[in-house]
Amino acid sequence: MATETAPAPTETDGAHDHPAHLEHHFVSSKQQFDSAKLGMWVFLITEVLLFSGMFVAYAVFRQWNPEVFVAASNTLDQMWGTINTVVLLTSSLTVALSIHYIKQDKVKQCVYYLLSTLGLAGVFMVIKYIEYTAKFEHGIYPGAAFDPHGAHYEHLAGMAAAPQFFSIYFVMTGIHGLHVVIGMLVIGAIAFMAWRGSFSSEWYTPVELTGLYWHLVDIVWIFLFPLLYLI
Amino acid sequence: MSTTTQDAPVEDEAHHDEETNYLNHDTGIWSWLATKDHKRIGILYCISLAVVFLAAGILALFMRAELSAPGETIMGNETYNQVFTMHGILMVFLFLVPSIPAILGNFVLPMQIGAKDVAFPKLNLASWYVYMAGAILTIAALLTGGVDTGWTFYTPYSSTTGGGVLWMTAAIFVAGFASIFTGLNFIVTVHKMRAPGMTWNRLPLFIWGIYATSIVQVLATPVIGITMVLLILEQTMQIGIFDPALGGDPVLFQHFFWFYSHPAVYIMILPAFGILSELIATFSRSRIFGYRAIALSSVAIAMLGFLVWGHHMFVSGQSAISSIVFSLITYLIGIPSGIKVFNWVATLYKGSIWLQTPMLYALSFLFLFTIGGFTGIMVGVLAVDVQLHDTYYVVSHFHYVMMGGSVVALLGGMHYWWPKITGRMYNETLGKIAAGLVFVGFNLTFFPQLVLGSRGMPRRYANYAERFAGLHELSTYGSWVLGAGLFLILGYALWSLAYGEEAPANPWGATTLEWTNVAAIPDHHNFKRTPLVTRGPYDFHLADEVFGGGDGEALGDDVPRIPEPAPSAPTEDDTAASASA
Amino acid sequence: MGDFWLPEAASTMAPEVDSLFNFVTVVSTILLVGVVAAMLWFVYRYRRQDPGERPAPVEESKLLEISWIVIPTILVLLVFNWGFKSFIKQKTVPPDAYEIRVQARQWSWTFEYPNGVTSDTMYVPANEPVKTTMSSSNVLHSFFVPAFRVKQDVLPNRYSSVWFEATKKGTYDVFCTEYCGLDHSEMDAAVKVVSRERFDQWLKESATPTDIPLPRLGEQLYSQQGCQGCHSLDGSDMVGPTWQGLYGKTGHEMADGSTVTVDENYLRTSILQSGDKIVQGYQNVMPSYSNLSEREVAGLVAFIKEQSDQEPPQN
Amino acid sequence: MAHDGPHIVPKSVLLRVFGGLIVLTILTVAVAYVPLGPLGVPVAIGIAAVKASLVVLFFMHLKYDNPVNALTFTIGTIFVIVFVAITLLDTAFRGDLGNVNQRTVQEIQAEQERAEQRNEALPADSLRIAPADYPDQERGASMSTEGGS
Ligand code: HEA
Ligand code: HEA
Ligand code: HEC
Ligand code: CUA
Ligand SMILES: [Cu+2]
Repeated sequence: MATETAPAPTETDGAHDHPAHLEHHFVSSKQQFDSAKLGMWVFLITEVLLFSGMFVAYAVFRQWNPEVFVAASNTLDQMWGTINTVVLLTSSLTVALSIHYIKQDKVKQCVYYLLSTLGLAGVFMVIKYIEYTAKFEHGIYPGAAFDPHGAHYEHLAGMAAAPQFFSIYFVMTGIHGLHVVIGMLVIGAIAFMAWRGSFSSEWYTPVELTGLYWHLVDIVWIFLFPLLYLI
Repeated sequence: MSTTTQDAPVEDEAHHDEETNYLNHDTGIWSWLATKDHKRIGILYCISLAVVFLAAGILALFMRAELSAPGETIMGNETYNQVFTMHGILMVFLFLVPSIPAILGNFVLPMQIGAKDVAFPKLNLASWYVYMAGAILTIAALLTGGVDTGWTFYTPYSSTTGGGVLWMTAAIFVAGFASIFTGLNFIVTVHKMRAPGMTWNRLPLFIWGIYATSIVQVLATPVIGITMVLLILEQTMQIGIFDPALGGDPVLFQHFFWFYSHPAVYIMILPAFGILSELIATFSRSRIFGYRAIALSSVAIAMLGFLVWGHHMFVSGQSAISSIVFSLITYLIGIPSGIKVFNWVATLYKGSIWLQTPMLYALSFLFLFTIGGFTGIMVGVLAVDVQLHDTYYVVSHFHYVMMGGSVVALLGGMHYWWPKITGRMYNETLGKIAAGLVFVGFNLTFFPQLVLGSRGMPRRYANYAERFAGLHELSTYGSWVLGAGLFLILGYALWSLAYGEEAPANPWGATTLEWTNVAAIPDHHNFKRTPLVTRGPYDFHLADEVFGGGDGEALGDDVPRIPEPAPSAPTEDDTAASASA
Repeated sequence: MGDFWLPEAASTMAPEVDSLFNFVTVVSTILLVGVVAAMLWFVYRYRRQDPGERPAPVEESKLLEISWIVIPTILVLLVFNWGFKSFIKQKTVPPDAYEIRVQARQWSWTFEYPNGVTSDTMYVPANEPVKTTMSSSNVLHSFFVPAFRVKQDVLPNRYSSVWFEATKKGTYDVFCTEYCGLDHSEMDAAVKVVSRERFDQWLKESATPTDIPLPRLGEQLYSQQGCQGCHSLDGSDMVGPTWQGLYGKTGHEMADGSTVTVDENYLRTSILQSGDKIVQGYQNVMPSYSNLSEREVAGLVAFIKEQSDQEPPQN
Repeated sequence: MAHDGPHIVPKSVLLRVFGGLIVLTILTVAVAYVPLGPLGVPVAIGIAAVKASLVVLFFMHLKYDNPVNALTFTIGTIFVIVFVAITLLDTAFRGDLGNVNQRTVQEIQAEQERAEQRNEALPADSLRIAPADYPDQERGASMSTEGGS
């Protein structure tokens, strides 16, 4: 195709200065940032589609066994669920704030908010741990090990689709929890890098991408919470 | 369009002298295993995929040998079941789904849009490693008892049978990520890395094909991932989503599986469409008829492809209303596919058609894919599919589209870009003979299967009734001819690597950037200067930098005017072609 | 043409499906020939004469492009409409159909008639709508009779059915077309279409009178329930162990290393809960026959006892 | 971005969005205690969708971002809906032509057991033990009564 070698404004061959973060195959920081961000969004929709399978399973079995799902859902602890929702929403806010600050070169605030996000994520996992153990104690396991006992749960034993509800519950929250843990590792690393001064308003792509990821984890929970705990 | 191929004088760029190219600028095994160069990653993929194709193809030959006569000929039921399962899995998940994007997409895409590399080179390399991890898990599955579920893994058979199924599902989960990485990379690359002047309407159609494919890869692959996770949990913890004995629903599994695997068939065919557009345009030197229709129909097929998965389930027990909806949308896909076929044929009209090996594959494709497509329409007809489902008619349908369509297009593409990839020509005569053998062998193998199928021969049968024997035997002979053709290709490809003639920069007189602006063997960074694009990809009448004439005349005299003829091209060339860049 | 492509047509649905099949084949062939002929003609007519040739670009024609969108659309809608109507007919069971229960298992079929007769061959009266009610005892199977143009997956834990009205007397193949493991390709049966009189007669003869001696009942069940597919009576080894000399064996080795004495109780559990004890050297593939009645099990046990001249040691 | 500096979402907007999210969370919990019948699920999902949109538009910056990113996300969401909706089209109408039973064998048998318990008072026929001994009533009859729509 046509091909001029002429003064393409994008020329990077030589002289002018090259920010350290700019990789050789990009022509500008803007191109690199936009690419990274689009890449992240594309990655996020693969995550959405990954969870979609679980939602389909949930929808199908709920449609077939509405009463069982309501009964089983009622054994989940709404209080913990609500608290966890608020915790995650707050962590979303803190991550958004950390990006807000890094864009203004306020590294300290950025680190501070990243660390609060990390803390909130930890709280979320602890609450999940409490909830899981409460279920395990009464024989509420995913799959074949399902064997409900104890006053609150006994009535589930006779319900045909109760194991399905809890299988879906554990798989959904389990995969979500896995995402939280991965998010914690990444946020920890990013906070460390920010503390070391790696980011500035010139270059904060990793912070922004981590933020996007964390918000997605939050969004998934926004749907899981009512579907599993409330209705 | 004025196009100057006038490069900066060679002396200026000492590090870019004639001898360095992407193959030799750095050597040693590690320079390959740690490469972030899209071209080298394409080659890594090419080697791995050729091995897989060879293995899966040899399994196919064994299968045909077993089926050459009724009763047990060379293997028992158990072996046969494992063989066809591995054949299907290897061919689909480990060969054809990655094939065109990972080999040719990787090699060609950045060059065609004028980029130095894909957007995320590290991710690109990671994709290959992830793919290899998937391959290793597949081997683990073989060592732990093999898999005999069919490539579709229908539950409850797959969730209760044990053996290597667990490993195999894990392998597919892992290999899926390789596919996602590639797709993600290409989407971003096409959006963000185009050279100045490379508008969406100037994208070569190969790019459009790959772009549409990438959308499908990104949207569909995660679903096979979660399906495999659920299947693994079903096997290990009996979570009861799919197994009816535990209160699950086996038909639900089929929804999950086909939500990925139907779009996956478009992952396999859309890049092939892209290759075909390149071949037809270049070898008939005419602008693609209905460029925009071909480009957009790829995207339309990609999207519609998500709405038809249930046509694999007409007799599975799904609701009739959904069967009807699925059937209707299935036909609609025939229409954008038809647009492509008709436009390609129209492109030949008043062209200048050069029957080189790649073009022979393109013409074979038109014939074979049309048969494959029409048989697809046939199995999409609700009442008729009741008769044809899970018979050899379906087997024949999908080989016509996958082998006759995608693989033939891949072969065409490999021949077309071979000079650019290796810097050497293949032997044109042998190429034509092999193309002929593949065409004849293919039809001899799979046409009888169409008849077998409509007469009621079920698929996945190690043994069959006497009355099917004649056609099966014919099909087996066909597979030998087909195999001979493919082994011939393997042979002369290796020969060409060592002894092939050196290729000129643009042996076909093509007009896309990888031919016009890149050295015979591409440089490590593809382009010496970022190209500025001023015309469409198939504007042969404007491509004076390739053919001479026009205002290209004014620009100097040391510019090649006419493409150097390929060594085996018609020889009455008038202009003395000068050495190319 | 139909004869070349399609098997014998022996049901009322068959001509309808066949004409649709033939229609699509003919239209496809015409379009295919058109496409390929145009292609070959252009390739010949516009072959390259000179390496430097550069043909002028061809103007695109809107009319042409629209026509090859509209014509295929009309064709596919036509075919859709036709196919969908036949499909509804194919799948809507007539209310007065004669019902046969079909049990599928790895890897055999059992057909059970309203009066309790079971058989491994399907007998149906000609010219009467027949409905099958099918279920599977383990994995997916699919019931396919090419000559009747019917097929339906057989699911575990859910009844599915097909119906057909056979028009020609004769014997036709039943295939299993959903992959179901090892002997999927061996999982066939015959369907015999006979006149109503012959059918009634057969039904009466095969009915199991309650006073039939137990061993004879067992013998019948041996073939009707598909045991003969896996167990021989002459000592040869098939998928399962032979029944010859089985009864009364001592020190019979199990896969887990334990040994048992083959008495009536052991045979009973082997039949009803076949997965409980696996015989050394065999796979756990035998389906559980927990749907058999007590009397039927007793019959089978008695029949197996007849195959041996030993007795288990008394203690 | 080096040029005009990145677009920054004001802190006040972030805080207001957060407030909105908390209010909606309380709302959705409250609504769960109102018996809405069949509307319960749509309402809960509706509220969740509003919350998700808030997060996507403001926290994730999509409102101010390159439209391509928004398009990407929209397409992803559409295909999730397609997946759920079309699968439900099968499962909701399973057995609509009567060639597949709407209920599982398990459900049918459970029903029969319940029916039998009701008939407990009647003397059992001691000779008939297994289901196969009831050729007409159990299988035949059940199949014709449970039939599809
Ligand atoms: C590359 C892979 C590929 C491609 C491109 C296709 C393309 C199509 N497929 Fe195929 N298909 C498979 C791979 C593929 N398929 C596989 C692997 C299976 C089996 C899986 C298994 O069970 O193991 C399968 C199975 C399969 C089935 C299920 C059969 C069954 O199991 O019973 C159906 C049913 O509708 C179907 C339909 C179609 C249709 C309508 C198209 C269309 O896209 C075709 C469109 C093309 C044309 C129609 C030709 C060109 C058009 C014209 C020349 C214009 C004129 C057209 C008209 C008038 C209509 N396919
Ligand atoms: C990409 C897809 C693909 C390809 C190319 C092929 C290729 C072939 N297939 Fe396959 N096939 C499938 C995908 C494919 N198949 C799938 C998905 C199934 C269903 C499985 C299931 O039911 O679960 C199937 C099933 C299937 C069956 C039905 C089995 C059954 O149902 O019982 C048969 C039977 O004849 C068959 C035969 C063949 C033959 C003879 C070839 C030949 O075309 C093969 C020819 C290839 C060679 C002989 C190897 C030569 C290779 C080299 C020399 C390497 C050189 C490298 C380069 C040239 C770069 N295949
Ligand atoms: C799919 C093949 C298959 C069918 C059909 C089958 N069996 Fe079996 N059978 C086996 C296999 C394999 C074994 C050995 C493994 C085991 O013990 O489960 C076995 C074991 C047995 C045993 C124990 C034998 C011993 O040596 O201890 C008995 C008794 C038996 N079957 C009875 C029957 C009866 C009665 C039927 C029919 C109503 C039947 N089987 C149908 C495969 C089959
Ligand atoms: Cu039963 Cu295949
Ligand atoms: Cu499909």
